[in-house]
Amino acid sequence: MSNYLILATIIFTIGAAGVIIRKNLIVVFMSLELMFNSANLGFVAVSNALNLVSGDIFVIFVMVVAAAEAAVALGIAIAFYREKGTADIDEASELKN
Amino acid sequence: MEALFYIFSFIAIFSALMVISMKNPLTSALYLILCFFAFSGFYVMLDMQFLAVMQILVYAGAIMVLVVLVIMILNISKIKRVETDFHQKFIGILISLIIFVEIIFYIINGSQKKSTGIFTGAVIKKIGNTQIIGEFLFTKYTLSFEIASVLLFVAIIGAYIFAKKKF
Amino acid sequence: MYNNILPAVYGLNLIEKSMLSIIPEAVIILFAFLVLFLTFFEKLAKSKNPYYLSLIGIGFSILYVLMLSGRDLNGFYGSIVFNSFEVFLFTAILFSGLFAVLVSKDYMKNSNMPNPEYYSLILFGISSMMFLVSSNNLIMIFLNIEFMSITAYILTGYFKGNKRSTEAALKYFILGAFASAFLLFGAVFIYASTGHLNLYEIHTFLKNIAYGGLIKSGGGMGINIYLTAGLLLFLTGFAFKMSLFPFHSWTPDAYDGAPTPVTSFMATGIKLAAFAIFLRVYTLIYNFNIINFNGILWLLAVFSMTFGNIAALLSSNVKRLLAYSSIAQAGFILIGIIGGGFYGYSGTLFYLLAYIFMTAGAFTIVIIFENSDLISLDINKYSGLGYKYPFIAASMSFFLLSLAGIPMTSGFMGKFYVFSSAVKSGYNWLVIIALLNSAIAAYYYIKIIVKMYMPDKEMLNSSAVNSEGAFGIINGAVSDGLIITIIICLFFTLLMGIYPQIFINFANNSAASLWKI
Amino acid sequence: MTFFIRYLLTILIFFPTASVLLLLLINKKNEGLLRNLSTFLALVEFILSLYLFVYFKPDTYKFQFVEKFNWIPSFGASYFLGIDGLSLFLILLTTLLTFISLLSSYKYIKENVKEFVILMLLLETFMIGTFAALDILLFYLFWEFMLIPMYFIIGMWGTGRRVYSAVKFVLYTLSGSLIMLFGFIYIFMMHYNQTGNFTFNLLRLYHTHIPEGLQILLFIALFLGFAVKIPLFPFHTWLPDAHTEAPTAGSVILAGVLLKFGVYGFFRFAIPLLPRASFAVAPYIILLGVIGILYGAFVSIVQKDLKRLVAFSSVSHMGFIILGLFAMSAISISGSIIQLLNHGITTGALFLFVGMLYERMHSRQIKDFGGVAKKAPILTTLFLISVLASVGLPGLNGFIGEFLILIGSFRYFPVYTIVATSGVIFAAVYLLWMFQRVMFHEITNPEIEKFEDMNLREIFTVLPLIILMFFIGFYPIPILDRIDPTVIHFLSMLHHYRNSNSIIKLKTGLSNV
Amino acid sequence: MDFKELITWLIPAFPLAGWFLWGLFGKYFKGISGYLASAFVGISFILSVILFIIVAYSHGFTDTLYPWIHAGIFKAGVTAVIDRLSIIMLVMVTGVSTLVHIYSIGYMQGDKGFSRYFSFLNLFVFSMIMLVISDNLLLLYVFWEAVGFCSYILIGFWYEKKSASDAGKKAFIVNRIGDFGFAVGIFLLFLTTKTLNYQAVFSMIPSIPAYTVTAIALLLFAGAVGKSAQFPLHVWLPDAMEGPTPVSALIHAATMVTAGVYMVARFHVIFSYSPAASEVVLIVGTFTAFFAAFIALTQFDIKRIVAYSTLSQLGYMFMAVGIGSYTAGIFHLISHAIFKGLLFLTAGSVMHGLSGELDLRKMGGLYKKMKTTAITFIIGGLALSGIPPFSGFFSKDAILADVYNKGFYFAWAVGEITALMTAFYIFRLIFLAFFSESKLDPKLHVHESPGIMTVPMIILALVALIIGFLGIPPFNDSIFYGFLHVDFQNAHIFDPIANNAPWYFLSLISVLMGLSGIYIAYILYIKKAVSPEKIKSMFKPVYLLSYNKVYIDEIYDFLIIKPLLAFFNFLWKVMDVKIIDGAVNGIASAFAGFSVKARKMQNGLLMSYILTLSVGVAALLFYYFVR
Repeated sequence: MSNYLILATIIFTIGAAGVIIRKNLIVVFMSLELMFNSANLGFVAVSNALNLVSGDIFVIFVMVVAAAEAAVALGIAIAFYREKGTADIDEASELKN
Repeated sequence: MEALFYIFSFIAIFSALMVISMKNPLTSALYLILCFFAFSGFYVMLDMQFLAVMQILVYAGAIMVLVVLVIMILNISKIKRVETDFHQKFIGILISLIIFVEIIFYIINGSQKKSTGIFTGAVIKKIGNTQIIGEFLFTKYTLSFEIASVLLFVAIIGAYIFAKKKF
Repeated sequence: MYNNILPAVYGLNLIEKSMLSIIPEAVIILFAFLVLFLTFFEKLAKSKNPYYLSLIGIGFSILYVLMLSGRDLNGFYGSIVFNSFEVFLFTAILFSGLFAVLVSKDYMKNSNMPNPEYYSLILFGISSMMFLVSSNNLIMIFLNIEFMSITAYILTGYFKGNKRSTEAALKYFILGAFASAFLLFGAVFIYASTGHLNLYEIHTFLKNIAYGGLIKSGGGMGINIYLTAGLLLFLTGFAFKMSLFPFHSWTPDAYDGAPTPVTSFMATGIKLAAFAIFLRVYTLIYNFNIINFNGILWLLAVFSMTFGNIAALLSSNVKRLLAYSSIAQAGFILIGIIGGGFYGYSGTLFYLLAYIFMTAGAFTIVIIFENSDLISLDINKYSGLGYKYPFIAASMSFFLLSLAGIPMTSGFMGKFYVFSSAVKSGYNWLVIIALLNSAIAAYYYIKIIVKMYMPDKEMLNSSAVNSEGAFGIINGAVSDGLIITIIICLFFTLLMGIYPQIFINFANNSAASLWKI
Repeated sequence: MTFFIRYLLTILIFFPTASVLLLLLINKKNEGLLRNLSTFLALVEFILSLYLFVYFKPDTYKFQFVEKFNWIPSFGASYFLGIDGLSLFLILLTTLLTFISLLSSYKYIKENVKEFVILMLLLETFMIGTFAALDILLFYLFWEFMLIPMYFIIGMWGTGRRVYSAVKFVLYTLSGSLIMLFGFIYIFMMHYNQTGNFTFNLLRLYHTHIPEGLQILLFIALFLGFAVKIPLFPFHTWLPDAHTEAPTAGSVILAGVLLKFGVYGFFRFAIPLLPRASFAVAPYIILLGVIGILYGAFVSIVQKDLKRLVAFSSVSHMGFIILGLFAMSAISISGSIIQLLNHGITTGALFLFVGMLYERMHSRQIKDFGGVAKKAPILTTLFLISVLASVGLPGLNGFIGEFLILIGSFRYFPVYTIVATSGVIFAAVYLLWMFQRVMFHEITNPEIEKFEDMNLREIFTVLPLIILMFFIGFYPIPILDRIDPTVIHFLSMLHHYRNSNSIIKLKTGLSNV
Repeated sequence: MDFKELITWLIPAFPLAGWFLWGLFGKYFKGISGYLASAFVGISFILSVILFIIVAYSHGFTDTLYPWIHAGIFKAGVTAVIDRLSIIMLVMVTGVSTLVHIYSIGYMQGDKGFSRYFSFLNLFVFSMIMLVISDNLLLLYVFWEAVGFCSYILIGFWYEKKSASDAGKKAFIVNRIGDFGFAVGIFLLFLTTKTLNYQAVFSMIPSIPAYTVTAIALLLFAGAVGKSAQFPLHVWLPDAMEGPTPVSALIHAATMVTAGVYMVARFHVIFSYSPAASEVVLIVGTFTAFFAAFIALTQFDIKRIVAYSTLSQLGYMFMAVGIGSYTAGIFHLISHAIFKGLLFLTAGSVMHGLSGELDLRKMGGLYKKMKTTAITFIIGGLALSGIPPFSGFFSKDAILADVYNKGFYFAWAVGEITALMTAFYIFRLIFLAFFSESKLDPKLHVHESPGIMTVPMIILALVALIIGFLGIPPFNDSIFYGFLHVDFQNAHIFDPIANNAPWYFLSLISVLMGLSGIYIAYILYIKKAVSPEKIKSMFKPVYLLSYNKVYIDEIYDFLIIKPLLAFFNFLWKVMDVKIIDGAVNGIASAFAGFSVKARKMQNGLLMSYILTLSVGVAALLFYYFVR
């Protein structure tokens, strides 16, 4: 099972790195999805190893949340694009100090 | 099984890396779908076929379609600036690596709880994983389920508000 | 065979108890839908109906909370609880929501957005917070945090066509989701080490380990390390919601960009809910680990206070200033949790309640000044307002003094409470640092008072204050809702400052129920 | 009547607050009424406070007019009031000075009269409350909130760099008192750990056992709070700014009452709560006090601004008081208490006169004056009396206090006392020099030709103070009689700590920490 | 309260009432206030005389008016001691005061501060009376300072004159320096005896270690040095002549400045138990006597010459009390009060006649124009020079004889030389002002003073003529000695009589000294046998030294005042503003700097926010390793 956890950690970190280094809003969002998915993998692996199912239930709710976030995120992306004409998150720098 | 795990792992890691390194978001999206497929492979290996299906349906199917759609609508592939901020990339990767090493340290040093549950592979196979999930979902986690539905509803309102041009 | 697993121990009248335990939330959600329903009828939607409907909903909810107070319920197989702790926090959250609704009417009208969706979102937000506070398992916690956050993202970006608002939503969303991912990943580890999702079960499990039942419960030493990883990552998510340094970075921008009523709502409700659920998780789980989490919290508290106060020193935008101050306040509140014990938790709750009233009051006054469109958020434009709007400026001063922790205000009593709890547990340096921080904080709160009452002569001439020359309240800028909010806040801030005993009793009851497992 | 006497302190504390509520009802534009009514109410308050004096039993050290009600049982805090010989006179001073400063500001305060009188009366509530509170939390509440009205008074009606001064005043004092709060909380928790009871009752906290090393640290904490207020030597820099820029009434209250709180705090809290530490650090604090005496005098000599000069002279005078208090002899403490009153009366009067000069000339620079005596003989005479009282001329009040302080301290700290005595010389130098430059000589500034003498209101403003100067100078027995039991009791609480070899104890105490 | 006690308190009560009346209601009294004030003091004088008679035929007593201060073990009351010493002083003080008051009516006629003047003059008389009769050191100290204050306010009476107000301030501050020592002396005395009451203190003195007594005595003497303007604190007295001349006569010649001598005599128990301290008193007295006479030799301001002569004569008195001849000291005090008061009043009369002219070089030949003044002045001058039968002869001679007899030959020699110088300078003054050819401004209308001024002068001159006879028969057999000696019985006699030189021998030397001084002056200024200019150029450095008052003021200014002022400025402008306040403001601006930095973290870029968050996560996870 720790194999799965290590794999999940790898994917999670890749996702985190994606969020940190990428500037395209959509790619950042996709990296976030990667992070959520790695957590899902962890849950499934753990509940499998412990012979439980509550982890699997958790995964389902994560999926729901991911879907909801996708909706909001893409809505924000569209609104943002409309105002700035780009999806570069560095453009979002009006609010500072 | 071992071999299968490593193959899927390789696919997952490779495609994840591609997601974050591809210049064109569309390519990234496609790699992400590939990654999701690898994940559903893991779920099958872990006796959760239902989740594997859900993974394909919800993620690869619904969410990624949405993403691709937005990419196409907005035509974001044309990126104004080239992302060549080496400095920031370096720090970002460094930090991620540190986090990675730290979590791995915890995983290697620690150990999980010993199995005490009753839902062994055999039990799950006997009852069927869909039924188990269903029963749990509608008994113990009813409230969560209801809240999830409200959450989705709110998200829809949100998407509608954001995407709407004007009030 | 698995049928036995669904425990029958939750009693015969499971459904009744379960339904009873969520009535306050359910009422709010119901009214949220009702408000949304108004969109179908243009006539109804355009008038003030959504506003009044929301108020009615909140009123009903408060009523139900009062009716249910004193009961000790848990429903839905232990995924939700309702006892004195919830009564306290529901009251606070509902007050926060009430203020958010009350102050929105004119603001929305002035910014041309009289939309029922807005009110329904606020109501959904309130319900999500209430659910979050009463959540008792990791799924519920995660789900409700996300629920609350998504509502907040939407509300933050509610200003259509306002670049700042959209940008704030964007930043808030990405950072929030990022933090949530950590929280979720932490949940994996907690799950892996304990095998439970229900907080009480985790608590019992850890207690058994802590008191030697190692083998029986199926654990090993290694699970502590897993648990540590899980709790640390879990803390990240909470710290983000509580806007502790270094997870604070969304706070100033989101507070700044969001519509001010929403900012007020975020600063009060979300913070309150986050602290409350953290308090519950902390008492149940964190205390039983090999890591001394108080050390981490100590650092977080010190950094938050110091950063928040220092960053606020030179801020000239009132909303940002209050945002920075809210970071600092989070640090102060955390001291109560660090102090710990019955006394400390009661202090934390007391402070939270006090914090709600003073922050909501301060933001309400910012809204009033914003509504009178002569004045922007720049504090230099506040010059001389003390002479023009004596009552409002005096109230603002009072709230700011309360935030600064000057006696006769709730802020002082709250600070005193949490600080003494920390001294009680021996965290002397923490208290000294916090006290010095209070002194720094006094500077920027007083800065606003200076602007309002002691303007430079030139500043006074250049600002629009003299143009009217009249004293009193601008027509249209102040409505009954705002005034009611201010009066409620003033009343409670003063009362908690000079006769806090009733509130202390309330908080004591509430804190006591944290141990009722 | 018995009811009235029984709850006299509460009545005194909240009468000004009630007055504020009354004044709130009056239209802002009706300035005359606001002024007259507020002054009248302050006068009533003063007369009420005289009942304290009348019904005060001079032959007991016990707290009198005690009132006690539960306030916050969870913290063991109660609404616990009571006065002894020290607080009695400080309360009388407060009510008198508030009345006088309201009377003095008829002409000085031209705008926002309503706010001004309300803040003054509010301030009075808090000042009296602070002096009467025997519960530490209650005390702290009053103590800290007192800053706020004062802050507004300086900031809104001040001159020059008023905002800077006001903010400096608040931040300086606040920083000190917050550290002090820590000390209080610590003692409170210590008492809890020893007895299992939460209490803020000062009389019970006196019995808290605190190890010596800790006492010194706690003393430092309390010291910071009180020393800033006094202000002792290196913590004084807020004072010249605040005094200088404040309106006359503000300066009078600031110098007359607010500075007293530091000494009061030492007397009531720091020393009895932490007796060992007090004896151990007394030489160092006295050193600071003596430095303050000379330093304040030296710096006053070269001041060019009248108010700043008087402000620095406060630093000097407060040094004497600290010397007397920490010498811990019955004579010197009595002297300190008398001197507390004297400083309030004298410096208050000096500020009033400086205010009158400022009202007429719109300048506080000494060089702008000269030859005022020719135009304003009454002002000159009364001002001279105040100056001489401040110099410590025998026959006026200042002498009694200074002399008792010095003669009492000489026994324990002869060298410091001798150095402090030399401060008397410098007091004469700066005050008389200032007086000469302002009042005497030929008139050089044509503005002075238009100088008006004091009018009847102004005379009545300062007359009570002048009378008191003579009264205390010639017949201080009524005051000394009433403070004597208090002082004796104060020392009897401490006497078995005196002989500990303080310096060695200090070193070991600090090394144990 | 029986009759004598009532009288005792009535004596100060009248002047006190006068002070209130003229001070508060002077406007309404106008010119009458002068007469009333004189009457009040006159009543005091009469009462004093009555009291004198009572005391002379019975014994002294003490009476407490009311308890004044008590704190801890410290107690002091408003208590009067009436014994022979104080009653003699009382009579002298009230008597001279009455005359000066009367004189002042004429002198101050038309001054717009007329009532104010009398008010303060009455206050002074009150304070002086209280000083004399007070029975404890605290009360003494109070009125010790109070007379100082009166001196301050009366010197600066014409406050428009900068020099006048400067002089007043100087007087006050220099006195304070002396009083500083006096106060410390009181502290030390209280520390050792636990009381300040005279009798209680005196009874304990023998049991106190000698060095402590010496310290106390020296500290108390410091006060006397200030008040009686002895070297080195003498600088204020010459400047004090800026005040109205009657004030100089009363305060700076007759009464206040002698308080130092009175104090030493009053505390004879303390001083007599400390030979060392008494020695210091003698040395200071002797030096000042010589030093002041030396300065007076070359001055041209008549009032200053008289003032320096006062210093010099006070020096004699201190010589007397320094060797334990308290009666001789007091006797000289009394006679000096008379003739020096007379000299000042006449000098004032000259000024009055010459419209304020004081410079000797602009006078001359006044004898013809102001006969009364001139004659009385000469009487005063003769008394000062110690020419029999004027009072100065008896009193000064008593002192010098005692000095000689107790074996202080050097001091005696200096005293004799000083006597010569005294006679010289006072007759230099007389010759230059009254006899040599007139150098007056012809436009000046010189006139004799009105009767109200001359009558007191004449009375004083008569008294100066006769009072000396109290001093016969010489030495310890005299009437005065017999009367006063009772009070000094407790004195510890430490200098046995070394010689018993016959009185006529010593008197002869003194008279010769005085006569030769007059003769030299006669030669120089009337005969003009030797030109003063020539002598001047012969002893140029010495002349300059004398003319410039030995540069004491300049030395003080350069060595003390200037450096101190610079230091004070440094304290304020550097220490206070830059260092202490600078530190405070520095902390504030440091925080402002932090604030700028902190807000830079919030740079608006999402990327950096995420980075902060991740760093936070990494740090949190790292905590486990460093735990």
